[in-house]
Parts: sequence; structure tokens; C-alpha cells
Amino acid sequence: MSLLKSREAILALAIVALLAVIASRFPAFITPRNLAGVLTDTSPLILLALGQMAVILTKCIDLSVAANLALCGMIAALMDGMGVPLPLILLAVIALGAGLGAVNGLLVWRLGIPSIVVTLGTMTIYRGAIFLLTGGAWINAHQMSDAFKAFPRTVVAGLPVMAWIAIAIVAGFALLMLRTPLGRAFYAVGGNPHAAVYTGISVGRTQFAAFVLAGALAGLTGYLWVARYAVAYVDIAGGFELDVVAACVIGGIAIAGGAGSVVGAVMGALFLGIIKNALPVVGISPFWQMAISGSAILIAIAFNARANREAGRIILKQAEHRT
Amino acid sequence: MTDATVTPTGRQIPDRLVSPLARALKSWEMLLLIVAAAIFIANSLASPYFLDPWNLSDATFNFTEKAMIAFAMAMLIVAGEIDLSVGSAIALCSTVMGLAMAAGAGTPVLVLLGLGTGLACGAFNGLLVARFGLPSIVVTIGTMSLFRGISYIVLGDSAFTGYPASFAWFGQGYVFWVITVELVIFAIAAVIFGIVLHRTNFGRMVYAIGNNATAARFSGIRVERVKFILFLLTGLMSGIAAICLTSRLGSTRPSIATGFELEVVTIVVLGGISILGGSGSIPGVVIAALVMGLVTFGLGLLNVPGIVMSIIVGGLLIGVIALPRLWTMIRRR
Amino acid sequence: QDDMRIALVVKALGIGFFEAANKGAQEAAAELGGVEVIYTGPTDTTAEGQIEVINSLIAQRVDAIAVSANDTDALVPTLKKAMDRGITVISWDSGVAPEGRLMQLNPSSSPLIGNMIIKLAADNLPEGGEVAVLSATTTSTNQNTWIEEMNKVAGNYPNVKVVGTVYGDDLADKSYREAQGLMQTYPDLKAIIAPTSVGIVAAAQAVTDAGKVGQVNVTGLGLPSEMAGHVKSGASKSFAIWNPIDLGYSATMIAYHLAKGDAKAEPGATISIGRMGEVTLDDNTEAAMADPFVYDASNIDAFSSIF
Amino acid sequence: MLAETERPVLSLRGIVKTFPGVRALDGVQMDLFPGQVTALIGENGAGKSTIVKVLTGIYQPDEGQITVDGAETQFPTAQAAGDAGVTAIHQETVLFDEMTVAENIFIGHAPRGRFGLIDRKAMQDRAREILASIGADLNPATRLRDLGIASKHLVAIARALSIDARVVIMDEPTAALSHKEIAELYELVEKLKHQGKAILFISHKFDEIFRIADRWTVFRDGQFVGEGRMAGTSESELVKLMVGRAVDQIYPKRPARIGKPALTVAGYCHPTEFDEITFTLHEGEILGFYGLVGAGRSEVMQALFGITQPSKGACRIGEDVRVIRSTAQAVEAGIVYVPEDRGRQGVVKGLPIFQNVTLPSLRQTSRNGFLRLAEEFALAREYTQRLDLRAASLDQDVGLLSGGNQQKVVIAKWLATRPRVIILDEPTKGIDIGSKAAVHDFMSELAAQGLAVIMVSSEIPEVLGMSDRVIVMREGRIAAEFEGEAMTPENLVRAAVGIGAQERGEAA
Ligand SMILES: Nc1ncnc2c1ncn2[C@@H]1O[C@H](COP(=O)(O)OP(=O)(O)OP(=O)(O)O)[C@@H](O)[C@H]1O
Ligand SMILES: Nc1ncnc2c1ncn2[C@@H]1O[C@H](COP(=O)(O)OP(=O)(O)OP(=O)(O)O)[C@@H](O)[C@H]1O
Ligand SMILES: [Mg+2]
Ligand SMILES: [Mg+2]
Repeated sequence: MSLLKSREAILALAIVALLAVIASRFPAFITPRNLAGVLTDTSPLILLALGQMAVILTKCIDLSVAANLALCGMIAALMDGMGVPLPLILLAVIALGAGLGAVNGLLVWRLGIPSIVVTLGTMTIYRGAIFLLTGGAWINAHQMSDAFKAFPRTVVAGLPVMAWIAIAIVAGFALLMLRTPLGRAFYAVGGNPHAAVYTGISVGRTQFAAFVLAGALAGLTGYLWVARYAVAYVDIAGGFELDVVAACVIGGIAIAGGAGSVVGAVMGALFLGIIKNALPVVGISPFWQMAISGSAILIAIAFNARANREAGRIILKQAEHRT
Repeated sequence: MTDATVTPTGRQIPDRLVSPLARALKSWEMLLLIVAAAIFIANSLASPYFLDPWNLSDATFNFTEKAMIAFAMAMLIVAGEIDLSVGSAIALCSTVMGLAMAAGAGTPVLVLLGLGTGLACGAFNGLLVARFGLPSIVVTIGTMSLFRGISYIVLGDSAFTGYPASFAWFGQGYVFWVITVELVIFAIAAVIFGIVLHRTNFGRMVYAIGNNATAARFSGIRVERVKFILFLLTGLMSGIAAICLTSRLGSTRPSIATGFELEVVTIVVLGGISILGGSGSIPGVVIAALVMGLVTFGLGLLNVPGIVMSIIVGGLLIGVIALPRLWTMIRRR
Repeated sequence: QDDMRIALVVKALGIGFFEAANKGAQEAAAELGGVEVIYTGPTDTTAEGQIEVINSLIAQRVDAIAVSANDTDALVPTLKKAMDRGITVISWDSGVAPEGRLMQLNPSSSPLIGNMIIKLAADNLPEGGEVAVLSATTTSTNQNTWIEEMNKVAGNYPNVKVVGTVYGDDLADKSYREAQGLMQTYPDLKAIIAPTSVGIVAAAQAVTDAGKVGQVNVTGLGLPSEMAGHVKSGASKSFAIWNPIDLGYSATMIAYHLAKGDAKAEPGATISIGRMGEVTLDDNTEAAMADPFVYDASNIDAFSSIF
Repeated sequence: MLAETERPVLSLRGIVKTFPGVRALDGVQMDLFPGQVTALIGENGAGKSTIVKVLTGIYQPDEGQITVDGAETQFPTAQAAGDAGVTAIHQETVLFDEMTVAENIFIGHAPRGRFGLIDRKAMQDRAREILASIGADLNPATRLRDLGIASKHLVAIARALSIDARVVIMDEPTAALSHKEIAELYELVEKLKHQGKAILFISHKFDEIFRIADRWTVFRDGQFVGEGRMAGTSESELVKLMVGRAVDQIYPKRPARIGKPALTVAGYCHPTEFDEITFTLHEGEILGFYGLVGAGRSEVMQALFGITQPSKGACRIGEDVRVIRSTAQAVEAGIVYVPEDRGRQGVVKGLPIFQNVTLPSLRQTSRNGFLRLAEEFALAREYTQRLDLRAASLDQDVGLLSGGNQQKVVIAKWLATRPRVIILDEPTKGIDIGSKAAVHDFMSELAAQGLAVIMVSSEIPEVLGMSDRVIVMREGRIAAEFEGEAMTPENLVRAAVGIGAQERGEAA
């Protein structure tokens, strides 16, 4: 418990320190208005990181989330073009995303193919499907209805709907992870798959559920992304899957499964989001961006590993008192 | 020890129940070979341009550089680790070579620097993974950004061009008739890695570590050292690939070799190396590289867009792995 | 099957600009007769992807390749090989180094474009102010040239102060974020110049979302169909572009004549480009097709349905 | 007769279960009666754990019937078995390190509160009750990874009891427990009996079987051999049924010719694990290490083997002072270690038997770093045969062997390196009586040939039967050392639990 706390405390400190450094060069960055903007910008990353967290907890990885997002986003834009009302589009993308996740999940569950292989394959297939669907054509702002574009940016109580959606889902996820059998099953399956079978939890079915969840979130994010940036094409969110995994890792989700928290995943996403947002603002040459975020990832991993290091067993009485 | 009989001598246990040949015939490599042959035949039927030695020779560029790295990656994955930074390591190697070239270095220096930078990248990953015990998949996601990021810092929006003419040999030269230099490097690498993984003590240790690293350590194997060497090897192969690719493109930009890592991993997995570590073979990887080359070239001749090819490669990856499992599932019903 | 096969190789499939160019190429093919246009390209804007495509075109022994390059230099060895095997190679839009092609067709002349983009910004800033540039990738040849040319003539617009250049990599979301960054970094920013069709749309969207329509004007190079909404909303007062249909048409025409052998690519030569008239090659064997054309609220509707 | 009037709660008939290449169960039968303890006995690999897994829905039998209260049923999942009232303490601890004790007890059947959400408070309270009922002094909110192996086992027992069961299965439940906890377990079994539960008790320890069981069932090589009431059988009869022959001597200790010091350890310290470990081991000697489970014996041995480094201290191997920083250096110096956790630390599952055996000896079997398969097979054949390994072929995956046979592979692996000092950590834990005798005999033989042997064991008869000298550890320190006449069960236990510390007891 104390380890968990300290891991998240370190990350929270890092975020505060990061903000302080940025603020020292560019005070306007930490105005509430701008921070709200950063939160909104980071919402897709937060949503996907939560889904990815469920998957990683079960000892899997989903490299297809960004492609899933792009495909669902494109479908959303196409549906909008056909005049489908927005609520229906939302339902459709969530269902489609869940369906694409289910394909991953089924291949992992029923055929026992390692998730990294499955999602490496479906990643290209889902993205390719967008190309087949559209011949590669873009859908631009002027081809989208105003209602479609306006929904995520409508401001409610000072924050855009997009940020509210992220906040609501974070809360829902926390409840799911801590207080429902499914949430606990994610931890159990990743923590000790062997033991999970003995307690009547089906490893495959739980992994399947994680993929469906991640897929549904990717579908929802697909719509949000396309509506927010007002463009849909084959390559949107290209390479985003690595950012998502990085966010989870920075947030202390153990890549070997079974350990990690919702708070961690969200903070990991925020950490990356702040870096990405701040660099152009602080005026650091764009050519430095990549190296800086790479170093940030490495430092975060090193910190997590330190916080996580297995202390030797405590046998000596005198050692016990010291801890 | 003396050979005094201790316990009542046990029953005789046979060495093998299945002969190595019979095992090979039922292996993954055999399946891949059949797939490769089928694609070859399909290609020659589909396009009149396919069976042309020069065209086939050109086609090898689609996979040689990736496959070189795939051999080292295969060993790394057998040992239960992975390196996603290879594409970025290429960019960094190429950038360092470009810097040296701009400073007037000749081809031998460029080659040495390319190899050296590759080794340094590998050593950095190896240090973080083997020495500090960090998980390789996330370490190399980090170094993936870091290595390419350094190239961007150095190059910005400019490019290095004007490599010496003699440097062009690696990526554009021919050794004999249509046999390219790259193809020869690929073949030599295949043989060396095949021998190292399958015929040496080192290779055996790699398998042991991949199956159970703890037990391997408890058996007196220097697990960290082996892993470190594997990362070094992967870095070295990235360096060689960087030399070939830079020479072939005749220029260096920081975006060079973007996305290589996933294609390399795809070749390795298609080649039957278990992503969970502990099993797979180099011949499998060789055939998988050929399959990938044949598929992309064949579809290219039909002007199929690259993304459609990648759908097919993705489908092939899942299909080739899924089919045998589906088959046993159905048979068990 | 004695058709002449001309391959139109683009930076990446699916970009509206190149789809329009393909329309022009098909038009030229129909006009010439006996010409088959192979429209192809990688799916992401990488040099390696284009090399694979070109290798398969060489293998198919096409008659001519007209390429809009993702990288000035990286394509050269492959294109040289193509020329060695008797294929006519020209570049258009985004060029390759002279040794990799017979000639380069610029949509317009780079100095004209460089001048045009800053002029568009200046025209809407009577009392001057800060402007910033949102470019595509750091490696795109044409963007870099235009920005260079723009900086050369910046002295002619003393009121306008170019405060910085950022790169959106021709990715909608990155461009959007970079545009946001610009507005935060330079609170007094008056205009964003985006000489890329992806960047200009993203920047206009970012300005709209930031509630700065009327304060920050977005201009540069874009497609009328994609910009129509933003011109109407006022986020962009005007922007320029050449007609990509004409560009594809002209590139195909030139490739045809060179491959046929009834024109030669050497300095000073003139080549007929059908309904577009003719072009004259300069000392670098480059040619400019036409002046860029300015779109604003008065004419946007007429063009937004075309490309 | 009584048996006619009793009806079994659960009975099995004609159960067959095959794995690739192994027929683990071959038409076995078994009956469990309410309020009675049935002991299931058999050699390693007889199929005992497999039948447990069939009964708990983890494996599906290929053939055969399971009847509960006379009605035929099936257990497609572990959940289904639990619902039918069957619960088990499995041989391996199957728990979740990252979860709390309470969560481990209730995962899969947690009490629910509003909206179907897990009611954490109710869960903690009930966990506390159950733990108290088995005399385990554990906080339900601690994370499992912070517990020792014995406590973990208690959690596993609590978990089994949290399900309201009619059939309780215990697969070698005492293997990891100390005396005190074993005594508590016996009490628990009595209590369960009185509640009318049917208990299946699997053990290799005959003393405990005779103490608590009412009936017995014997399997041999996956087949049913016989069953009956405990009253009226003898140990030797059961052993004969089990092994198929009589085993006369379990502790064939030969007189030792103690030679020169082989290993001298001086003042080994570690920040948390052990303190001031000093002893000398001689050629030809078997040195027993006794202590309660968790006393830190394994940690000391692993430090000697280079897995961990001592913070202070030195060791001398033969005449030379050596610093051992890695297992590779230990092996080079001639110290080898047969670990306690053989599945994780002993064998490399996924590699064939012969490759497991030659793994530390590759230098001998290869030439210039290149493998020579013929040499490897020869070496593996020699040592596996000596240890009477049971396997289909030498290129069979070692993971397919039963626990006892895997242990033999690990021992063979080390003997093939021709070591000077061999450390055996619980060498016969979970090993059947026949193989146990073989391992003991072999150990004796090795010592007679001049090898220095350290044997860590928690079984007093084994320690006393095999050792020339015994060191007792308690809480990371050496509590006492006994030799000759002083080696009595009472002395060992007193030193281990810390009553009347004598000799070198108060080192701290
Ligand atoms: N999953 C499996 N795959 C293949 N073979 C197995 C598997 N599980 C058990 N076996 C084999 O089935 C047989 C019975 O094993 P089981 O674990 O039931 O023995 P056991 O009686 O519990 O032995 P021990 O006393 O060593 O615990 C052994 O030969 C074992 O190798
Ligand atoms: N809490 C724990 N977490 C992880 N592994 C443990 C834990 N407790 C014990 N182990 C491991 O399980 C095995 C058995 O531990 P055990 O309780 O027997 O302690 P030990 O130090 O081996 O004591 P001894 O050998 O004196 O019985 C050892 O390999 C030990 O490292
Ligand atoms: Mg067992
Ligand atoms: Mg122990």
C-alpha cells in the first residue's frame, strides 16, 4: 500500500515540478484557462490510457487502439455525412469500437495468440480498412455538420464536454477497477493467471472483456478526436498507440500485468500531455520535442522501478523495526 | 566422480522418440516454406514482370535491411526481450555518419562510425535493461523517441547529402551479376546468426533464458551478460542496416527508417519466433523475410497501394498463426 | 497493349490536392489518347515508401514517371536507376535534385509564392503586427523553399514581423496544437501563414476554437473546398493556391512529350502543355506552370465544388 | 458393516485424463464420506494433484462420472465446483501477490453491497472471522506480497474455508507449515469433521496420515490400486501398495570419512535476511540445516551460491578465499545449489530434459563454444539413469515431468558438473517415499566419495537420519549446532523455536 502511494506521490510531484519549470519561463501556462485547455487536449490520451490500462493489467497489450480510433472516427464522419443524428453516431462508434476490440479479444481468448501479435496485425488491418472505405480521401471540416463538430467543444460549467467526458469516464473506471468483480478480475488475471483459473476466473474471458472495454473507449475517442480536430483521414492518430503505452508506463502500470491504478494512468497521461503542450508554448525548438519526451519516459521508468524494487525478505528482527 | 553405481541403475530412457527429420517436416518452417512457394507461383502467374532477375534483385531491397535486424531481434525475442528502438537507432547512426561525412571523413571512417553508433545504441538499451532491470518494451519505447530525437536536434529540417561515391557500394552495389551487396550481407548474417543461435553454447543459453530466466541464473548462466550482448548485437545490426540504407538513399534525414521496428517484429513473429520467448528458429525468420518481400513486391507490380499490402501482411501474420490453432481446435471437436 | 504508361507518383495517397492532380492527369491522358496513367504513391509521406513504389514501377517498365517527392535527395539513386533503364523521369510539385530527373515542374515560381504568402498576410494588416509560420514537415522541400523566398522579401513589408516558424508535420492534430501554441506564445499574434493545405485548415480551426476569429487571420496555401467554411466564418480572409488539376494535367503532358521524344529537357527548351500553353526550362531545368490564384469570400463558392 | 450404511457425498468412477504423451489418470475411482478424512496416497506423478484439479473444475476429465449426492454432475469451471460445495487447498499456493489478504480470500465470491458493488467492509470483517477461526494472526488489509510463505499458505486455507463447502480437499497442506501451524491445522481438520464435511487429505508424510485419516485410497501410475479404512492397516502395507514393492530403508546413512575443510564461511551478514553466519563444512560430511520454515536458511544458501551478495563476511573454498558475486562464479568454484522452488528456480520448462541437465556443463560437452549433441545426450543419459528418472525420452520437455522427477533432473544437472560442495534445499519436499530413499541413498554415496553436502530440511527425521552434524537457524541467525549424541529431536526443536537458548545461541 505504501509503495503504491509513494509511486503516485512521486508522479504527482513530477507533474508539479514540471508545471513549476514551465511557469518560470511562461507564467501564462498555468492559468486555469490554459490548464483546462491542456486537460481537454489530453482527454483522448487519458481515455485511451484507461482502456490500455485494463488490457495491460491482464498481461496483454493493445497496439491497435490508435487504428481503432481512426477507423471509428472515420465511420463517425461518414455517418455524419449521411445525416445520421449525433446520439446514434455516438452509440454506433462505441459499439463499433467495442466490436473491433472484441475481434482482438477473441483472437487472444479463443486462439491463444499473444496479444502483441494479434494487435500488431489488426493495427494495420483496421487502418487499412479506412483506406478501403474511403480510397484514402479526407473528410474535412466543411463536410461535417455543425452539431457534429460542436458537441465536444460545447463549454459546460467552464470545461468543454470533451473534458467532462474524460472526467466522468475516469470516475467510472475507478469504480469499475476497485469495486466490481470484473475490475478485480483484471488484476487477478494479470497478477497470477494460474491462480485466477483456480478461483474460477476465466483468464481468456477477462482478457476479452479488457479488449472490448479498450475498444469501446477507442471508438468513443475516435468520434471526439475527429469532431475536435474537424478532420478524418487514414493517418489520424498515427503512432498514438505508443504514446498511450508510454502514458501507462509513466503512470506505473506494470507492463507485466496485475499492478497499477487508475490515478496512475491518468497522471501518466497528464504528464505526457503537459510536456506535449508545453514545449511549443515555452518556445523550445520543435526539433527538441522528441528527445525530451523520450528522456521523460526513460526517467519515469527508472523512477517507477526504484519505487517498485523488491526489497529483500525481512527475516532479521532488527531489520523489521527499521521499516 | 567415480563411476560406482549408486542407486539401482534406472531404466534406459531413449534419447529421442521422434527423429529430427520427422520433426522438421511437421515444423513451422515447413508451413512457411509452402506459403512462400505458393506466393511465388501466384506472383509469376499474376504479373509478366515478376520472373525477371533484375526485378527480383530490386525486390530484395524491400526486406534485406529489415531482415538483417530481424535476425538479431529474433535472438533478443527468444531471450524474452524486445527492442523497439531499431528504426530510431538507424536514424541516429545515419546522422552520425552524416556529421562525419560533412566533416570530410572517408568511407572507412563512415562505416566504422555507423557500426560504433549502432553498438552504442545497443549498449545503452542493454545497460538499462540488463544492468538496471527495466522492462525492455518500455525502455525501448523511450529510446525510440530519444535516438530519433537526437537526430532531429542535429539535423532539424536539413539533410546530409553528398556521400562519397565509394560509400554508395553498400546500398547500390552489385557483387555478382544481379546479386546485390545487401543481399550478400543478408545471407552472411543469416548463416552467422543461424549458427550462433542453433549450434553454440551461447545460443543454448539464449533459449534457456527465454524459457525461464530465473532458473537459468540458478544454473550458473550470466543472464545479464547474455542479454547485454544480445542488445549489442541488435545495435550492431541496426548499424549495418543504417549503412546500407543511408548508402541506398544517398542522404540522411531524421525521418529515415520510420516504422522499421514494427516491420522487423512482424518478420520475426511471422518466422515462428514466439513473442513470449523461448522458441523459434533463424531459418523461419529467413523464410518469413522472403515471404514479406515476395508479397510486397508481387502486390507492388499490380500497383496495389502500400496500405492494402499492409492489410494483407497483417492478415497473413494473424492467419498463418491462427490457422494451425484453428485446425487443432476443429479437429478436437 | 501499346499504350504509353505514365506513372503519377504522389507524396501519399488520399490527399485531396493529389486526387485533384490525378483528375488533371486523366484529362490529359484522354486528350492525348493511347496513354494510361498509373496513379500511385505510398500511404504515408516517407521516402522509403516512394522508393518501393518506384522500384515496382521500374519492374513494370513504365514509360515515364512523374513524381512529387517526399525527399529531395533520397529518391535520387532509385530515379537514376529508372533513367538508366530507359524511363523518362520528371518531378513536379515537390522536386528532386537535378541528377535524379530530367526536369522539374513547379506549380508556380518559388519567389512568386514566397511573396504571395506574406503579401496575403500584409494586405490584411494595415497597421502591421506579428505573424508566424506553420509549416508541414521539417523535410518538405517546397515548403522550405517558399519560406526561404518569403524571408528574402520580408523586408518589403516592414510592418509585418515574422516571429517564428513551427512544424505541424502535415498532421491535422499536430498542426492544430502547434497553432494553439503560437497563439499562446505570441498573444499579439495577428496572422498565421500556413503554406500547406493541412496546416491552414488546422490553424483556422484552432483560431476558431480559441475564439480569436477577427484577431488572428489565417492565410497561406489551401484548397478552396477545405477552406470554404473558414473563409465564410472569417477565420481566413484570403488564401492562395494554384490549380492542382492543371498541375497534374501539365505534368502528364510534359512526361508524354519527353517520353515520346518530341521535346527535350535542357535549359532554355520550351515544352507544350496543351491547354495550359507552354513552359520554358530555366538553367536548373526547372519550369513554372502559372501564378498562384487568390481566393476570398468573393470567389470561394465558385471553386469550392471543384477542388 | 458400517460402510454399507454410509453414503458418499462425492464419488468418482472411471475417471480418465490424458495429457500429450501422459495418461495421468487411467480409470480411477474414489469415494468421500461426510465427517471422514480420506487420505490419498501415491508416488510422485501418481495423479493425485490431477484428480484434485478434476474435482475442482480446473481440468475436464476425458471419461468417467462425478456424482454428488448420487446425482451425476460436471464441473466445467472452478466456479461450478465451488457452487457444488467442493473447495480445495491446492499443492501450489495459487494467490495474488498484489492483492490484500481479504481480497485473496474472497476473490470470485466477494460480498456485494449497493448497486452490486463489492462491499469492502463486509469482506474485511468476514475475512477477519475466518482467519481467527484457523488461528491465523493476520491483518486482512495487508498486501499478500508482504507475507511469508507460511502465512500465504494460511491465507490459502482461509480461502478454501470461505466457501461454504461440503467437500474440502487438502493437497499436501502441511508442506510449508511449521509445527505450531501444523498442530492448528489438525485441530481444524477435526472441527471440519465434526461439522460433517468430507475431507480429502493428500500427503507424503505417513505420521500425519495415521494421525488424522479415517480411510485411505492409493493410486499408482494413474491407476486405482485400492482403498480401505486406516484402522487395521500398517505403514509398510500402504508403502507396498504405493510403490509396488517394499522399501526397507529410507535413511541409508553410511558412516562418513570426514576430510579437510571444503567450505569455510566467516561472518556472513545481510541487512535484512541473516546475520553473523559462520560455519565450516568438511569433505565427506553431510551438514544438516534445520529451522522453522522462514528461518532464513534458503537465503543463506542463496548467498553462498551468489544469488545475493552478503554485505559483510568472507568464504573460503578449499584453501582459497573467494568472493562469489554470481552463480557462474559459484559453479566455477564448485559450489552448486538445488533450490527449494524447483518449478521456478530449478528446471527450465520448455527445454528438453537433456538440455536441462547439460546447461551448467556446456563447457565440457562443447568444443570451442559449439554444441555437440552426442556428448550432451551421453552426459544426460549417465546421470538421469543413476537417479532412476522416469521419462518417455531425453528430448521430452522437462515441464511434462512430475515434481519428483523434475527434482531428479535438477540434481542430475548439478552432479554432472562434478561439484565440491552441493547444497540441497529441501531436497525431498513433495517427493514420494520411493524416490526419497533414492535421493537419500545417493546423497550418502556422494558424501562417501568425498563431496561436501549441505542439506536444508524442515523434516526432523530426515535431518537426524542423514546428517553428520546439524546447524539450527532461527530468525536469520545460527541458534545452535549439534553433533553426535546431542542430535535429538527435542534439542533441535528447542533451538529452532528459541526455548532455553544454549550453545552459540545468543549471538546477537
Ligand atoms: N498440465 C500437464 N501437462 C502434461 N502432463 C501433466 C500435466 N499435469 C500433470 N501431468 C502429468 O500427470 C501425471 C500426474 O501428475 P500429478 O501432478 O497429478 O502427480 P502427483 O500425484 O500430484 O505427484 P506429486 O506427489 O509429485 O505432487 C504426471 O506424470 C505429470 O507429469
Ligand atoms: N513473502 C514471500 N514472497 C516471495 N517469496 C517468498 C516469500 N516467503 C518465502 N518466499 C520464498 O519461498 C521459499 C520458501 O520460503 P521459506 O518460508 O521456506 O523461507 P526460507 O527463507 O527458505 O526459510 P527456510 O529455508 O529456513 O525455511 C523461499 O525460496 C523463499 O525465498
Ligand atoms: Mg501433486
Ligand atoms: Mg527454505
